[in-house]
Amino acid sequence: MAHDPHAPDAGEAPHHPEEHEHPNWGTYKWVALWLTLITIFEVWLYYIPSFVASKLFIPTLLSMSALKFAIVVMFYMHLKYDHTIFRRLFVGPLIIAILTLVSLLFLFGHLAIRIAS
Amino acid sequence: MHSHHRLRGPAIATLTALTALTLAACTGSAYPNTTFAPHSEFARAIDALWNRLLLLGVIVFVLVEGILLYVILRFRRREGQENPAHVHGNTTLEILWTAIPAVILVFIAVPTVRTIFATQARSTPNALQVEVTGHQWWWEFRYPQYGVVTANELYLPAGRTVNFALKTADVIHAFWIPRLAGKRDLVANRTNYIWFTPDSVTADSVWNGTCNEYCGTSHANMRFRVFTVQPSEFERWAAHQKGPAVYGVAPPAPPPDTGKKGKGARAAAPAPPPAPVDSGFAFSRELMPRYAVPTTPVPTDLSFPDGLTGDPARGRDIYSRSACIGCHTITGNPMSAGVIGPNLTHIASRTSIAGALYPNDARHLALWIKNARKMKPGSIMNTLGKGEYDPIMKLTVTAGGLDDQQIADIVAYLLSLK
Amino acid sequence: MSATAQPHAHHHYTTTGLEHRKIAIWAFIGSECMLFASLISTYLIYKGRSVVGPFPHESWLNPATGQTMKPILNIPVTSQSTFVLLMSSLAMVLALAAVENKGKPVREGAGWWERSLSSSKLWLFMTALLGTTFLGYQAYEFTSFVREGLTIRTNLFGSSFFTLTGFHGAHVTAGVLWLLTLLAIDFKRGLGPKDALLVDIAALYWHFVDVVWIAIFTLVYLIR
Amino acid sequence: MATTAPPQSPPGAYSASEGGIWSWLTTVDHKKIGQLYLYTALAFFVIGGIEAEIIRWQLRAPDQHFVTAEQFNQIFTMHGTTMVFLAIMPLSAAFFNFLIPLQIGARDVAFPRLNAFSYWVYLFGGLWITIPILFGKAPDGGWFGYAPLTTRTWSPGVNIDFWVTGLQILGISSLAAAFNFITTIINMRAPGMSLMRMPMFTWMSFVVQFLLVLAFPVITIALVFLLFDRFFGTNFYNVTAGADPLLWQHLFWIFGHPEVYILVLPAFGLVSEVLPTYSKKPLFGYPVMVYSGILIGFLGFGVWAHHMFAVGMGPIADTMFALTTMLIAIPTGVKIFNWIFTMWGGAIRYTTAMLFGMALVGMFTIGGISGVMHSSPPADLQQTDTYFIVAHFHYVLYGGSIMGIFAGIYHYFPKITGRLMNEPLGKWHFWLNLIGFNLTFFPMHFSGMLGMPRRIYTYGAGQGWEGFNLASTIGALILVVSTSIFLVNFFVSRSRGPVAGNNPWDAATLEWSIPSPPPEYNFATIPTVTSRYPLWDLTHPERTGEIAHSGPKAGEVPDDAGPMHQETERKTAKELGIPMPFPTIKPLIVAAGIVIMFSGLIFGKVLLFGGAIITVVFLYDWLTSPLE
Ligand code: HEA
Ligand code: HEA
Ligand code: CUA
Ligand SMILES: [Cu+2]
Repeated sequence: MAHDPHAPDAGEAPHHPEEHEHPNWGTYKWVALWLTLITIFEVWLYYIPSFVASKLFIPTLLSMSALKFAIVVMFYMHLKYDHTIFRRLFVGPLIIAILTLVSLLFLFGHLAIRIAS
Repeated sequence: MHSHHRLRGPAIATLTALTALTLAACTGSAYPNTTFAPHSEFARAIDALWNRLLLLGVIVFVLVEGILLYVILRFRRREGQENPAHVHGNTTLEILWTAIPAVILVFIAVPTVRTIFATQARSTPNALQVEVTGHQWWWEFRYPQYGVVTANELYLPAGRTVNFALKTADVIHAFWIPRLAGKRDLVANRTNYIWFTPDSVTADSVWNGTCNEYCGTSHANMRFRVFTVQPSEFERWAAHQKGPAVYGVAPPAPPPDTGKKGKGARAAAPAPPPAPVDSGFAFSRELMPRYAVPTTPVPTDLSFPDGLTGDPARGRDIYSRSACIGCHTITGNPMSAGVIGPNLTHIASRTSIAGALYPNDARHLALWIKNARKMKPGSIMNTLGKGEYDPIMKLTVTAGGLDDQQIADIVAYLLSLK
Repeated sequence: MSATAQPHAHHHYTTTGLEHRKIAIWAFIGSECMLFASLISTYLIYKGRSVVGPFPHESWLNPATGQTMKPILNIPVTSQSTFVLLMSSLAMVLALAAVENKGKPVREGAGWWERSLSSSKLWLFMTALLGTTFLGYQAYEFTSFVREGLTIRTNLFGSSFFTLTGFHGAHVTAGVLWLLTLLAIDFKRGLGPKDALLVDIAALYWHFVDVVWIAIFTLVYLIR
Repeated sequence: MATTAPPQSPPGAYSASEGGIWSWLTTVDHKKIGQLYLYTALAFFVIGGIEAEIIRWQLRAPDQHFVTAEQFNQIFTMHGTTMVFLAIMPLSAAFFNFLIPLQIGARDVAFPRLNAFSYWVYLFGGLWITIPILFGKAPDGGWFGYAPLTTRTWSPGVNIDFWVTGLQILGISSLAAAFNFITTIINMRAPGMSLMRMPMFTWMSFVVQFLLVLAFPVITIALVFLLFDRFFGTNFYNVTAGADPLLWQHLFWIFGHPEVYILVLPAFGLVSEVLPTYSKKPLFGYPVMVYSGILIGFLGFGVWAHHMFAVGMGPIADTMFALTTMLIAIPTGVKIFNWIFTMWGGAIRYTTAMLFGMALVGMFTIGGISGVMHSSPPADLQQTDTYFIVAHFHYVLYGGSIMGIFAGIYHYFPKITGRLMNEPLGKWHFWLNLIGFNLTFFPMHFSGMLGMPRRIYTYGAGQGWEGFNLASTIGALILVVSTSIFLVNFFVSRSRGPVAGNNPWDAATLEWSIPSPPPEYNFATIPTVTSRYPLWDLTHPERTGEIAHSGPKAGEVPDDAGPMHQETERKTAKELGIPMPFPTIKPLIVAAGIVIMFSGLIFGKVLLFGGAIITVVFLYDWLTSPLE
């Protein structure tokens, strides 16, 4: 990386971008392994009819998907190591996107709130 | 300070004008479609909410504009004044003007939420059911409890709750009778509901209704009429509308059953009874207030010879052989079972045609049949008059077209359908 | 973005000390979140609303033949393509690491694997290759769906499925082209630490496309 | 013209003669691009205004036939589309371009060529969507194009095709610009210019860029669906295939509501520059102004369905969206009060810019109050799709955005052109504008609540709407007069106004510390900022005494920076050794290629592929050629 000696924004806590080296093969291989294992586990669950029918199926799959998502973003995209500004640029929109998606599903009746009537 | 007067003049004038207008708006007379003179519990609930909104809105308005004007006038720069106070903020004040609006909003939110749930609750089970179907650009009304199908004119018994089921045949429309209720959209693949109870005192009243969601070329021309009548009158009206067309002569030569089964065909299976004499109840045209009489001018490039009279029997024949039957139903005329256009079974009992755009009389009917697309831009009904230019097909109607005499005959037939 | 552009960009003073283009790519990725959220929402909203088959997870009646047909999604095949795309991300980080460490001596006595880790060309190529493989899987999937009677016009499922996965596929395609450009530059003049930004932004884009697929795989393929 | 100063040219004024038209076509200078935006957007504002006048002339009385139904529907659709996408957004963009780099002490934007590209895409896209009206084929689905009316089944003509493709093209422009400004603001601030020292216009623009970046992808997708439906036979809005027409509405308004804040926040920013300057006081409650802007932007993503209270979402959704909508009144109110208290105790100069700024505060409040009236769903059932709504949104759009933009134009005209606008004419413009505006739009509150639907090309007599419509039409005619005065003032002052000097208004921010118009490099020496009002630190230290001052830390300062100062000398970039980006025609060609590509959807595959090839080839060429 092109290391720039200048400190960041005056209003923010001093933090040196790219100070941390990016991780290397030692980390990456574990990340890849985990991603593979989770994916295999997900697909395996898909083939267990009783589990698919259970209430746990969707939450389990969603959380595993989210986990994979987070792993890639943190390690492969280095968000864990990079400048906070990148984290804000990504996480802010991501939150709005997820909230929008969830509200839309509510509005179209795929997730239902029932109020005793 | 001369500037005071410069600014105060218009402000006072505006306020005076405002007050005058507000007062005028509250009486329904000059403003037949006003939302400020509600005539159902639903419209009243909204009006109550509105009054609260208006009151709080005016308070905020007066407060904000008052301080603003004061500041503008008071702190005008005076000669040599270079250094006003240099405040950068004031936490107490800022908390104050966060908190006060929040409190005002609570006073809006609470009745709002109450009204939402009250007005969207389920309607009473014995309500009058009306199915409304929006079409480009007219309204179809069905009364499933009475077996009545009609178009563009709605009869409601005063004092009885009516529950509308709203659907559309094509694009989105919105159903609105400003004096009686808020509006609701008609959306494909959904059924929306709206219900209210027209006040008993409204018997023998007429209300205007409109389509409020932009729905294409003639959105402006998608109006309708609502008659609130005595319950007994309503029953008579419904009983009559349910029956076949009054011009109930047996068809000249019953067609061989080709397998086309329309509603009309079934109704006509046994030869229709001779025309009943009682023409039921229909809202008297003499009682029609001015605002319920259409004023739409006819297109200048369209005319129909005055004094041409038609023969209903001949008209019936022509009608039954023409393109009309592809789109319209006349119960009692087995040939006429189309469902694309309005049901014409009792068209003569209506006061207006074409989405309450024109009065229902011989002249307007004739012009309409001659060139509906000039009468109502974009209309799905083809131009039928011989020699007429069809502005959508972009051609002049020739051979198959109807001549003026034929049109007059059809009009005579239609006007006999009381 | 190409290597010859702005050769001395990093001499510029910036407020945060970060590169413009890296900020821009993250802003772009944030924006893409909304893009894919809209696509995925639509897919989910229309799930189960199609009036005719084929359906993703339910068997359906073929009106032409009167036969009952199997659900159309092919989980085993898609699991493989998912794995391929995940591995491409691994290759991508290795490519970036190779570029960043270009010029650093490889440890004395390193094996072939360790030595291969310093080859940016190898890993750029691998990433592009895996990406292309993923696209191959997708082409296979699309054509077999069409054979089984599902096109983008068939029903709501077809429209929303092909548009969503098609948009993703288009992103992968753009990424592969981007990677190939980098590879070409690497061959032409070699990519070194000073070019790390170029590879970095391509990598961020690539991983994002991967991450979107992680969501799609679960939401579209696995969840019934 | 009443100007007395001899028409001498301020040094370095931009004129088309300098380098000729070619220099405009190839420019990558943010200030020139800003002016291109300004002139183009003003032209579109006049076009949108003429359309508005046609609407008003048709509706002056019942049962009129000045235009046909088909023409009217095209005209109101294009009026809304033009005003929103081709007038106000680009007027804001003109200010983003011209001001942001100057306000943060930068020499250009982060990606100058991308900036030029954004402008050309906007220009070509704007022409693309506007020209069909000359052939009677303009879009006619309303500015929010509700499906299924806009699908092929119900709109078989090419009208909607132009709309779908046109908006898609304009989206590219807005998105490209937004990434550019986000990067510029984050990364190109002068040393010491921390986020909480940025001028309020830059802050509000910053928020707007995020709204753009998050809102536009959603309409992009909604439009992609519509485009696929219309051209490739997909089913997204095909009701016979089971589609839900509300999908379009939700996607559109998820974009559409943030869009209205995209339209108004830049004006809020401009007014936040204007009010302190002419009150000779710092902005009241700067941090709160920042946070409220951010909050408005964030909440703006959670209220969209308040445009859909009549579609039958059910009581729970109605309640949720009502409450979120009402919440927005709070941060907006904070802004209003902070503006008022900025003036409180000040020494107010009634310049034209100030008058417009004060008018924004007063008029926007009216629109905001009617907005809160809509936010109550049952009440909205009587209001929605009537002229009451038309009144609301013109009070916020005209009374908010346009008033603010006029304030901005009068305020920044000297910086842009080096000359002052004529004040007496400005006052005429202002007063006629204020009167005409209220006369046009206030009566719409009444016609709406008295039952008049919107988007009707005609209405019957005797409905009680005649007087209000006539008043509106008269008001609209007054607006023509007042706008014409403005245009005359604007164009005459450009060449003949009195020379302005660096800082004619005694303002506080960096853009006023350099010559007017600024030299191509903006700052010969990048200033080091030590407080929120760097120029007042020099000229009126007493005004900034109370706020925190601090210099940048060691190592934060680039080599070419110096202490806060004013620049009067005007050298060329070459003399100063400042590298400037090369002018280039490529962004223009790529933009043209994109529009040609889209035109292929309507006019044939040759254009589609031709355009694609042009785009790719010149994009490659652009990316591989050095910037400076
Ligand atoms: C600049 C653009 C802009 C802005 C800023 C706003 C601001 C607001 N809008 Fe508006 N709106 C539009 C542009 C805008 N709107 C447009 C174009 C449409 C119509 C689209 C179409 O259909 O074509 C529309 C339509 C629209 C609707 C849909 C109506 C309908 O179609 O039925 C609603 C409903 O809730 C609404 C609400 C609001 C609210 C609550 C605000 C709030 O943000 C306002 C907040 C401000 C204030 C309230 C004033 C200041 C505050 C105080 C002084 C504090 C004290 C005040 C109180 C406690 C009340 N707007
Ligand atoms: C964003 C900003 C904006 C602005 C500034 C305006 C400005 C105006 N609008 Fe606009 N309007 C909208 C946005 C805007 N509008 C939108 C979004 C809609 C909804 C569309 C829809 O429903 O789809 C709408 C709809 C709308 C309607 C409702 C149409 C309908 O529902 O049928 C009406 C009706 O009166 C109207 C009127 C006006 C008028 C009179 C002005 C005036 O203020 C215009 C004043 C401007 C001028 C007068 C400039 C012209 C100058 C000249 C003509 C000078 C001539 C000189 C030379 C040529 C040298 N508008
Ligand atoms: Cu139907 Cu408008
Ligand atoms: Cu809104």
